[in-house]
Amino acid sequence: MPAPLLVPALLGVAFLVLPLVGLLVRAPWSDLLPQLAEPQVGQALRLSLLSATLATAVSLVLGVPIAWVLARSTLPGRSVLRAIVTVPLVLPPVVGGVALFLVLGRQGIVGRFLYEQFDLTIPFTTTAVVIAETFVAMPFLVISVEGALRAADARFEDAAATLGADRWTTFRRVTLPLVAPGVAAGAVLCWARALGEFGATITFAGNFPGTTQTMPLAVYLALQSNPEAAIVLSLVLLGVSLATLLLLRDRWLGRSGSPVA
Amino acid sequence: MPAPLLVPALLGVAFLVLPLVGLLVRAPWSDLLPQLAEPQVGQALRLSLLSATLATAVSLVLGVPIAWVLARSTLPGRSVLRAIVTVPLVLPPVVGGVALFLVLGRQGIVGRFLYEQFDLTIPFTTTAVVIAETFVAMPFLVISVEGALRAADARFEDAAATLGADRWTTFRRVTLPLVAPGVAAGAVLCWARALGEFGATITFAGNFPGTTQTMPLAVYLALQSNPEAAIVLSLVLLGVSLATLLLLRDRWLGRSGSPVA
Amino acid sequence: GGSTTDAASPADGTAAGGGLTGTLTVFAAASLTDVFTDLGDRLMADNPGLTVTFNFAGSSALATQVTQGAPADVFASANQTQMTVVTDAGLADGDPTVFAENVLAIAVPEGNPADVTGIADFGDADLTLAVCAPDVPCGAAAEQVFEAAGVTAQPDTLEEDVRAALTKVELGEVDAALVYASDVQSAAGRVEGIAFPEAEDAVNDYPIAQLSDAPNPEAARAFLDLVGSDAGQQALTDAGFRSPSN
Amino acid sequence: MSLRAHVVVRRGALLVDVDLTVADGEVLAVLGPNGAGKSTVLRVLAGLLAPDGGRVALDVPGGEVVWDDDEVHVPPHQRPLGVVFQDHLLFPHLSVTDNVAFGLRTRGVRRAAARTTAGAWLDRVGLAGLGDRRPTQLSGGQAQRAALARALVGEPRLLLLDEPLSALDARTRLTVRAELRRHLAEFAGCTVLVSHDPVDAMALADRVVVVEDGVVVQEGTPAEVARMPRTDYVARLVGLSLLPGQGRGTTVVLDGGGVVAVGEPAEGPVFVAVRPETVALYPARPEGSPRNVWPVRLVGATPHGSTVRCDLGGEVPLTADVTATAFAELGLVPGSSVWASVKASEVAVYPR
Amino acid sequence: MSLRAHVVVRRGALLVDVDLTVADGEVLAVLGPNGAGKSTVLRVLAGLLAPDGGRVALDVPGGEVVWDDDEVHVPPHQRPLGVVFQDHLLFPHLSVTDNVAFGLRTRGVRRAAARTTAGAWLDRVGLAGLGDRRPTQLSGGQAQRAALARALVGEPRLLLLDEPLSALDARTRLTVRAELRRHLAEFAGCTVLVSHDPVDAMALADRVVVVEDGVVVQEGTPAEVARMPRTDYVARLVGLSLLPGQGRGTTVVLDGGGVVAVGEPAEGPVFVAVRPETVALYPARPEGSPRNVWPVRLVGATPHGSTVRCDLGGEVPLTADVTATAFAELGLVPGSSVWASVKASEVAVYPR
Ligand SMILES: Nc1ncnc2c1ncn2[C@@H]1O[C@H](COP(=O)(O)OP(=O)(O)OP(=O)(O)O)[C@@H](O)[C@H]1O
Ligand SMILES: Nc1ncnc2c1ncn2[C@@H]1O[C@H](COP(=O)(O)OP(=O)(O)OP(=O)(O)O)[C@@H](O)[C@H]1O
Ligand SMILES: [Mg+2]
Ligand SMILES: [Mg+2]
Repeated sequence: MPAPLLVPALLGVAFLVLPLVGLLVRAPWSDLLPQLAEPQVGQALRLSLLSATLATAVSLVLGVPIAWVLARSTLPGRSVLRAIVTVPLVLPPVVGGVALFLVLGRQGIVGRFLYEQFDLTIPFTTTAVVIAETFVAMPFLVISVEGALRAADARFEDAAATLGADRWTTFRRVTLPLVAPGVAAGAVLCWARALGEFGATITFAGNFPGTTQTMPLAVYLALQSNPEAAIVLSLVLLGVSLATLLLLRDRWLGRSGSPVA
Repeated sequence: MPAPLLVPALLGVAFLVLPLVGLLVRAPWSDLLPQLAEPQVGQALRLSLLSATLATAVSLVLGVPIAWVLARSTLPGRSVLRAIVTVPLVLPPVVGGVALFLVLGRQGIVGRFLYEQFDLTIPFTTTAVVIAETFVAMPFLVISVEGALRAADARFEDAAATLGADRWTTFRRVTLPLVAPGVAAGAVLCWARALGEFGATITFAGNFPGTTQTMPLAVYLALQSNPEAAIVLSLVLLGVSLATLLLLRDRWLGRSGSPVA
Repeated sequence: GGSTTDAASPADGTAAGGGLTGTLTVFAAASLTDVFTDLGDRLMADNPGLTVTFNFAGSSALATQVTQGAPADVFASANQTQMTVVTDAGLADGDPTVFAENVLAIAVPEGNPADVTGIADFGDADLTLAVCAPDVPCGAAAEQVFEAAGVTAQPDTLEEDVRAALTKVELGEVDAALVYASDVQSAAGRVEGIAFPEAEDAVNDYPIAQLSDAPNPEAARAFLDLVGSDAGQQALTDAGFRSPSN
Repeated sequence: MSLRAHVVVRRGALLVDVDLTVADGEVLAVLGPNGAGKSTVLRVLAGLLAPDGGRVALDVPGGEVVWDDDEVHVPPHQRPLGVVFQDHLLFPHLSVTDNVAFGLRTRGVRRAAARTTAGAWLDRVGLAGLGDRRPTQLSGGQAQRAALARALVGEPRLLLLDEPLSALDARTRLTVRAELRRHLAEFAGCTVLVSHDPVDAMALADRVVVVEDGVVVQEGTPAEVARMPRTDYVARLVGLSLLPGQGRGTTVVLDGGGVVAVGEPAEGPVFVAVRPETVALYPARPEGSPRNVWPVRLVGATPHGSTVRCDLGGEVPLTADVTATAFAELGLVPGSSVWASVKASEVAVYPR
Repeated sequence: MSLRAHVVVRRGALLVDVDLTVADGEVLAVLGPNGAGKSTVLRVLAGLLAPDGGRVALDVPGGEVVWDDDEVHVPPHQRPLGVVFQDHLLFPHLSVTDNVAFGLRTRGVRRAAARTTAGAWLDRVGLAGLGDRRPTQLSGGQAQRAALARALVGEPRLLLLDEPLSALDARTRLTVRAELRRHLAEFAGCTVLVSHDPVDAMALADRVVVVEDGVVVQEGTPAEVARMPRTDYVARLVGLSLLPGQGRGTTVVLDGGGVVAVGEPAEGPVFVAVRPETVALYPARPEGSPRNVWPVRLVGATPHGSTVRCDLGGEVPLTADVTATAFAELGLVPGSSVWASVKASEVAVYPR
């Protein structure tokens, strides 16, 4: 393996991994392991996994069609649309939370209507957590899936059309199965980003144990009073997500067979 | 275009765009435009663009080789490596900042050495901003580029080898030019994430106007006293990044010609 | 607290002579942004050779940075807990002094649409209410207040900092939030404040300290003096803080 | 006549303008070099590409259905089509049976029924027992048969085949070509077959249309096209030397200079076609009956089974097939000068 | 002998075990069906795939260089190779000149000098003036020529060609095949050519190795292989019917039953090969000289130029070429019973 690649690769891995190792070493495990057994931690972890998974599901339902429009349609202004979809990445998450209030809050454009007509309020509920995480994480999914769609061989879609499949059937029965690995990769990015989401969630959904307090919120609060507990909580979050990613890869990505792995 | 795709796509775009529109509408432009002319804003914007660009450059130098190792080498444990590289996405950024202290702070594993031997301190400098942004944003680049490498036709690399090119020459003169569009897409994701970075930066680099105060930090401070100014600042950040993305796409991505666009 | 221990400087904090030079680095809680920026400008006006830079962030982040060897001269915390982190690490030069106090106040959206009148309304489950989390100082204070008033609070969210609670009031998304009087003052025009007597049971102190590794100890002392001077206290009062009661 | 198509479409620098008619049960081959626009025409017929002009219509009992004209563009999934693509394009994520059943499922047939019908078609194309495999587990020939079954299972009115045999190895191609011929003979609808291989066209088609640079340059039965090529491209494909000239009774004055004696009198602009095996080579000017004797130069030589194909330059450019023995005896090397002779009765002549 | 290779390598279910030797200046063709392992052998020779066993060595003045054995594996970029890949694989991001210059640049030649040499090679392969184009702007034939120039520019000792002509249309293939022949004749090193097209092998190679299922099944000059095929695959490729049997003087008892009279006496296990054009068909049992007369059934028929190729089943399975007229007069349809006859002197017989 060429050194000019191996050396920066090793440096890069060290750069990403050393801080995690630092955390692992620094964490006062013996003191803190009992704390992990506290019901609040389990609750926050469950809520995190649940809401990140729901946010990923919503992102798939809304984001894959956006990616399809970006990759396959001939609408004008697609490059502007693509840039606009990328831009929420840049928005500081707290401002993202404020922006969500402006639309879905009690006084928001849509939220006011929901509140007055159906007595529905979205902020401060688990729904709000899912919405905040979706807002922040969906762009990652869209951009990954668009790439996968562009790379996929569109001639299979032609073949499906000549076999009587309209565009929707073609999408469902041909395109989607073909780009499944790309969609999976995008979903992983999206899920990871949602799992780590903090700013938009605390702003839009607030922080209430059991309904809106996800792990990153718990970590942040712990940082205020007990920084070492915060580190242990983060490591728990990391461990769970690492385990999930490895499990998924074997179970799900493995099947479609990446070319080299 | 099939409704089952178009309807969720429209919903999704509305979901991503409406909050931005809400911000645009809500911002008290007439009062606040003069504020934008303040030198601090220009300083923060310049620093943001500079550090996000440097972080992207560092991510390219370190991350592309990691992606190459993940996609092309036959090292065992690559799937674990890939999961580990994904995991920093999940780490709450503030904890990421703490973790960086553990490695590069004055008492950190590496930082102590740098301080004692060369009287070098990294935290609270522009370098620290770049490092914090790189730590948070590089995983996006790695995952995108790995996807592009897997999708690229490895037979061109075989052809280069039979023409006397060793693996490094092959990488430089064949692989890299071939996956340039994928690298560009990854760099865009990475740049956008770095531009929006807040938590790790304020923790590891501090919030010093002119040296470490990037736009998201300025937005955070503005939120303390004048939330509407904060919104305007965010929109400025959005506008600049939107303009950059569109410009880049035309100048740079456009050349390699995406299949449909 | 209230006065500097080693009374080395003249009163009124005008740092006579204007001979300070170099850079003064102040780490201060984000809630002090406006006041301290103003005081820094004054110090620079009196000492043309001096540059004052601020690092405003959450007190806990600042405490972490100071313990990690940040090149700071002065640390002003929004609570004693985070100052203790610094003093326990032996990084403060002398004892910290309390330069301001803050008491809780009820913030309601303009026009007070839910007709909140006092602390007792925080026991109303039908209202949408924001309170700080117990892990942060304003949350600890809120718990004391509720206990004193005999209210079983029914909050919808336990905010991780006061500012987040205040933002929700400003946007009209909660009917009331328990925040600091200084926050109500800073958001004047966007929120209305309601004072209540039980607030006196949980007064929050703002301590300030010069750091032992301060690169510019003279300027640090001058800044501490300025904060403690009448002019400094007046600026703090204008921002909704109280002078230390003792 | 059942399919009537006038296809006008621009592709980059190429303007395609082609007229086709195909009767029910007829197989029309579109023959032409790479880039001539063959696949483009096929894509228009399939509805995958909207033409820039022209008209595509299918006769049906009691009228016609317009698929493309200035106002109408019927999308591909609403055309009763079957298409076999060059790279077969079997869906990699479906089993062979599900690939074949796909067209039935999209048309509303229930899963079990569709699979049964698909199974019957797999039997017909000789793939019984392979239905559970993935396409990647099939050989090239098997994949092509599966693609044919997939195209035919929906009982299309129009069958389109784009280079159906070109991805196969020489041996498999022989077998699959013979099978395809059988299936096309049984197929009741119109068939359009695109190929650049004259053997495919000759073996499979009732009629051939030769397309070059987007326009039709020749049309006729395979035998006509093979016997009387009208362009150099077709002539080389069928292994003839084609010489344009002016008929003057039983001699033709070639446009490139030179005179050819022909068996049948001809007047005006004509083509002269010479079969390589009728050309004899001599080291010196031969005496005897052949009226056509020309000095030529050997340009290149390629062994071809037991004969050697010689490319000859000179006033009358020709190709000659001589036995390897004769070639060796003549001691020919590129650049050698020899005499070529052809009997006038062996030279075909037909109007341009 | 210059290249000596014994390649043992497992690919999925296939075990490849092939012995090859190629002399300097010699062109060896490796012929075989899809999936036989041809490309695998080529990849091992190129160093792109490390073999599981065997040995690859190149003779050089004063000894030999081992490229692969149990201890050694020389990576491809250190072997003096040129490879022409099936899909040409010209680098899409470089101009044609830069593609050709690539191999010189990697070997340290300066940019200007490399481009000059590349330009000279482009002239040689007839691409003068196209050097500034991108590969996508070349036709298939031009791309293949550029790929050849790219492979030859570094003056390799070993030239490897994988199906160099299979991506070309029939017409272009004729031209490029003739050119390739000329270039190979000029090339001083060893050449290994992989193909599944017997015409390529016959036209380009000095010697042919037939590989099936990873092993060599026949070896010889193109003429030998064409005349005396040893497997059904080769026989069908060269258009012969191959019948294994036991020689008993001038008759051969076929393994599948049936007896064939042959011209030359043979004993023991032999192959009998029958050329389709020597088989005559009759509606009724013919009287006359041919000693071989068998009842057969028509299995399939494919027109082929002016003749029709008939596949015949029965005790003695055969292929017969009859004229279209004769075919029509016999009124043959699949399933018809006819009599086939061949003169004993037309039947080739050779030991198994
Ligand atoms: N999507 C496209 N956009 C623009 N030009 C195209 C497109 N597809 C093909 N072309 C061009 O149109 C011309 C005709 O292409 P077409 O595929 O119809 O040729 P063909 O006769 O099928 O050739 P082949 O034998 O190589 O398949 C070619 O010059 C080709 O480069
Ligand atoms: N990377 C691989 N891993 C495992 N098996 C492979 C790989 N590449 C090819 N094979 C298998 O090895 C066998 C030989 O393949 P190879 O490409 O050498 O055949 P070939 O003779 O060149 O065929 P073709 O004429 O189709 O090019 C095939 O069965 C193929 O499926
Ligand atoms: Mg085509
Ligand atoms: Mg091969």
